[in-house]
Amino acid sequence: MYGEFSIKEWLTTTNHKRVGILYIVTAVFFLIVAGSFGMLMRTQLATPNENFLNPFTYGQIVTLHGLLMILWVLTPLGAGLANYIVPLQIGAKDLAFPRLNATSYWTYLFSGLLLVGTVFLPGGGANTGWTLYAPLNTIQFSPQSGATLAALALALFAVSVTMSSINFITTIVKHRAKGITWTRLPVFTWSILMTMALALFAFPPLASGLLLLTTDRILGTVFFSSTQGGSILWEELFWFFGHPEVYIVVFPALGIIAEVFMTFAKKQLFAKKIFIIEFAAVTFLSLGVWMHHMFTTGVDYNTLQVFSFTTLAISVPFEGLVLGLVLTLYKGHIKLTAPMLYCLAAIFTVTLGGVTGVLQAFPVLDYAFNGSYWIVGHFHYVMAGTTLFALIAGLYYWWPKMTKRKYNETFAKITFAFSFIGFNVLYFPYFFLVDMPRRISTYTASTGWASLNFDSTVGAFVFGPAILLTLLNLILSYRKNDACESNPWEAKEMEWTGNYSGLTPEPQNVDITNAERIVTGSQSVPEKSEIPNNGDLI
Amino acid sequence: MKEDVQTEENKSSFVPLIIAAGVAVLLLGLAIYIPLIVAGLVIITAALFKLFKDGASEKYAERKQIEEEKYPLESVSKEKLGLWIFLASEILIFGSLITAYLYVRISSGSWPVATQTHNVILGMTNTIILLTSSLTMILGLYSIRLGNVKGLKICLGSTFALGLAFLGIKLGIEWPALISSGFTINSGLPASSYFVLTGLHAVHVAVGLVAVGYLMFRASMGGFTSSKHVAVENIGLYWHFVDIVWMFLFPLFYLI
Amino acid sequence: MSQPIPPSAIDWNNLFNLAASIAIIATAIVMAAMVYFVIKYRQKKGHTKFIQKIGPSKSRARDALIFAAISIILLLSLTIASYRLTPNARFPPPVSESLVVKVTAYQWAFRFDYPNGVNTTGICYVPANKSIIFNVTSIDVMHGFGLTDFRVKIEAIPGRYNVIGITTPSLDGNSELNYTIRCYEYCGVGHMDMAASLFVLDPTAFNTWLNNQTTINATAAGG
Amino acid sequence: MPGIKLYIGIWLGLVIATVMEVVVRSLPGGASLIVLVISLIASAKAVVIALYYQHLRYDGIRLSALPIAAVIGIVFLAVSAAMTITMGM
Repeated sequence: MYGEFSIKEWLTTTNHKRVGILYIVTAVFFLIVAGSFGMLMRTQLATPNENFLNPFTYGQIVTLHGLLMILWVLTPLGAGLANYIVPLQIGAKDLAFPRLNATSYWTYLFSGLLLVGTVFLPGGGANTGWTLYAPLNTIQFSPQSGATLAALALALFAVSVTMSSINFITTIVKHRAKGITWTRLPVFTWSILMTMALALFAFPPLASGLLLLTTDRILGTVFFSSTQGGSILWEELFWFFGHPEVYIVVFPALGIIAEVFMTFAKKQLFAKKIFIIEFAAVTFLSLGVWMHHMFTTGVDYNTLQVFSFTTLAISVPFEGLVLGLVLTLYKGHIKLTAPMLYCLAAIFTVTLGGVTGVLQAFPVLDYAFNGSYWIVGHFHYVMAGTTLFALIAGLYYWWPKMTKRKYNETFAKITFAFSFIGFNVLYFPYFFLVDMPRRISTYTASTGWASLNFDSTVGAFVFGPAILLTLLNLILSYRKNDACESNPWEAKEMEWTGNYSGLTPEPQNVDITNAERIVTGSQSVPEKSEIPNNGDLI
Repeated sequence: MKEDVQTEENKSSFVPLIIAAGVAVLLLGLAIYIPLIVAGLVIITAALFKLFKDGASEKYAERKQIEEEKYPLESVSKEKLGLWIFLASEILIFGSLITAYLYVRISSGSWPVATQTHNVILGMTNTIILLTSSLTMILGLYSIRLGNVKGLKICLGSTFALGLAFLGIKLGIEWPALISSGFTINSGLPASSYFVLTGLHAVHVAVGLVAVGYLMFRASMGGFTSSKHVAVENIGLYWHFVDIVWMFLFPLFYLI
Repeated sequence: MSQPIPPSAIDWNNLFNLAASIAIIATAIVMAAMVYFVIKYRQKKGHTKFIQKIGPSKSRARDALIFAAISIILLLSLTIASYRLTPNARFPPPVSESLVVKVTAYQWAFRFDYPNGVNTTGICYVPANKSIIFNVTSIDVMHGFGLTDFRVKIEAIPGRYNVIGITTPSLDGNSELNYTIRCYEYCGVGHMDMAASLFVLDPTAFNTWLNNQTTINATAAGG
Repeated sequence: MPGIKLYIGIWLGLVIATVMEVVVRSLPGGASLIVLVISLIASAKAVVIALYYQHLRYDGIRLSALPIAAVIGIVFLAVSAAMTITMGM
């Protein structure tokens, strides 16, 4: 149904639907790579004094697992769905700058390949954890050229994301079809707008930090090897990016959950305007909380207290978002399909991940949590739970739109059950491992961590295969040659009204009256266009 | 099914793939094997050449007008908006680098006196050169708005020459003098921060020169008219931004 | 062997239990509501219409504000509760009343320097019932100096001295108490082995040990 | 759009401001005062270039929100970074 498969078309494409699918396929590839790294780590930690991986290999795998999962899997998977869906939701023909979009994709792909390639270099890749803390990341303590390449790959990824954010913000601001006013903008598009706005602010400081790091490593500057710059300078630049990045990953997930809830509860989002306001509040506040990652660095306590307050402040609108989603179900007509189940699971994990995060917002409590498996549990609940579940829900939900195929519902529900149970068996024990340091490659039996770690590994061996089967379900449905109807969910959002699936171009004179869900604002007055429309950036 | 493919055929291009591959080769060269840098630069140049050719022939120009919602940026073209978003990210890049510079400078306690390390006269000359290039750039836009293509060509030519002069003074006179006096990039934080910040700025000037070169090429093909000159305006915005960055780097390194 | 829980850990546990109970109750309410909605409002035949909204918008704004107000009150009260703990961790008793130990972290061990010049590696002896101030630094990469039994942790950063204080518990009949110090910041391939033992001794035993060490050091220096 | 005279006038002003920066540097006076004056002049130059050469003045306040937001972000970063500096250790 994609016509005759032609490699040239896929290599040269600038069409948002094709680029979106390329993004999704690539992100799934990196998900499998990073997921297998995770399985290796769990295998190594299953029993005390294990020698399955040596400490250096383990350190590299920890680093790659973190970097790949956060940056090369979760962020682009959301961007891939956005690529396909956002132009349809706003009635645009394509993104504002199609060739820039293709460039984003290819730089993303090559940056990921460079990063994964570092393990094959003599001397190996970065062995620093995904935070690449200075001065462990300097040439003195990581002399291998793989660490330089990893930093450069990360910088290339930052460039790719910046290009995407330029593209998406411009598209959403300038290419909304007649009638898609701001009040009617679909929630998923709102979430992508916020995501991209955050990315615009978060990634440049990371790129600057990486520039300093690479000049340190290649040209011999001394920003991170001297004590005047050093650890704290890196942490400032890194976490100014690092904390908004968490929200960059979570926002598309919230948008997907909102869309799925609205479709399968057959109900408008609870208090959409308040929801959007809370969204904007989280976006703004998330740029001012990063120093809660630095509670134990010994910086001035009053400064930390300020960031403790902002962190607590951000939890209020965020909690509002979750409540808004839950209240959307109230008095709806709920149909428990697989995407719905994944979204409900995501609400569970985001609540648990959120409240554990609030506990960490108190510096005093954080003294015990910092650097321990509690933290690992917390952010896996937010990322591996909420974001991955919601993105899978998004894939399932938009699969008929993207491929004209419907996955097997029963199979999907079974794999959901296994992945949810496996997930909790995998990550819940981490909340009891408050004294186990992160990123240790092995531990002794006398520590008493063995049984919880073994449970966790059992969970990993349920969770990992369940996610693979979840993806297999989609691939199997794609191979089966029976087309489903173009709007099997009877969804009311813009992207479903065109009745065009797959790669078929959408109609241009979008009729928004069919999209019941977005009709909440007042009708706008038509205006004549005066904007010269010259195609690409230059 | 076949018609899907045809409608998008006119937009498809190998350029994005080739640029990304070229950058990847360049980065491999930086990290592992220096000669690959040259290969990367060759690939990128080839791709850019194709991009400029397409741009000059307006292969991808879109003419169809679709009615769209405009609030809140009614009078701003999407190209200009995209460029301003890009400039915002550039502000954040240079801003965080300046933050890093101030950080290491303040936490160092002692710092060499600026006027003893750097040549203020050369720095001031360079500042005035950049300011003048900004003037010629805006006069170019002014000319083409009135339909004066010859004026545009003269202005672009002067901008290009002034940009080259800036780089010539910086890389040809200042840096060799600094390096021969022992102020090398690996000689400590003052030199590290000076060379990284002004070096990145010089890279931006060089990119600007390539872009101005493209404008000159396109202007010589008669690619701009009084109603069609988005590229002149956008590249001008970028050029002035590079100018603004220097307005801060000059006092930070040469005066304070 | 039952070791007494250090006072700072008891305070921490109380705060944690309070905060965690609130967190668990909040999670339980949200989850209960969600499950209840899913069961109660499941789709039945004839449910085909898309519901635009339920009730006037004003009441929804009011609900949102009420939820926000409740959570702000809860969070503020927890913050105030957390202040009570703050001094233990960050503002230890004055140096004059405390034993100051300089901790130097390096790949991959901790070295402890006592005020009288004695130093040990991998083992730290401290007297019972006393305030101890650790002055933590590193000489190579970042490390974490974590005493989870006391619920305190501070990073060891090259070029900086970070201060963390604990109060040792009384021995309660034990001859000595043994706690583990671990590195909580990834510091290279030896990270998992980077630990030290903290021995809490009877004050007289501690002084005897310290004086013995001085003699040994002096002999070593003299010979 | 402004005329050619305004552009040249602004250029003259910017050049004079640049010379003034260099002159202020050699004046007697407190170091912090000099730093303050020079940074004020530099910021003023930047604002003038943005307003006239980048014609933000004619594109409206809404577009200016972008660079202003970026500058605010950097101020956030710079202020918090300043708070983590411990001198003389």
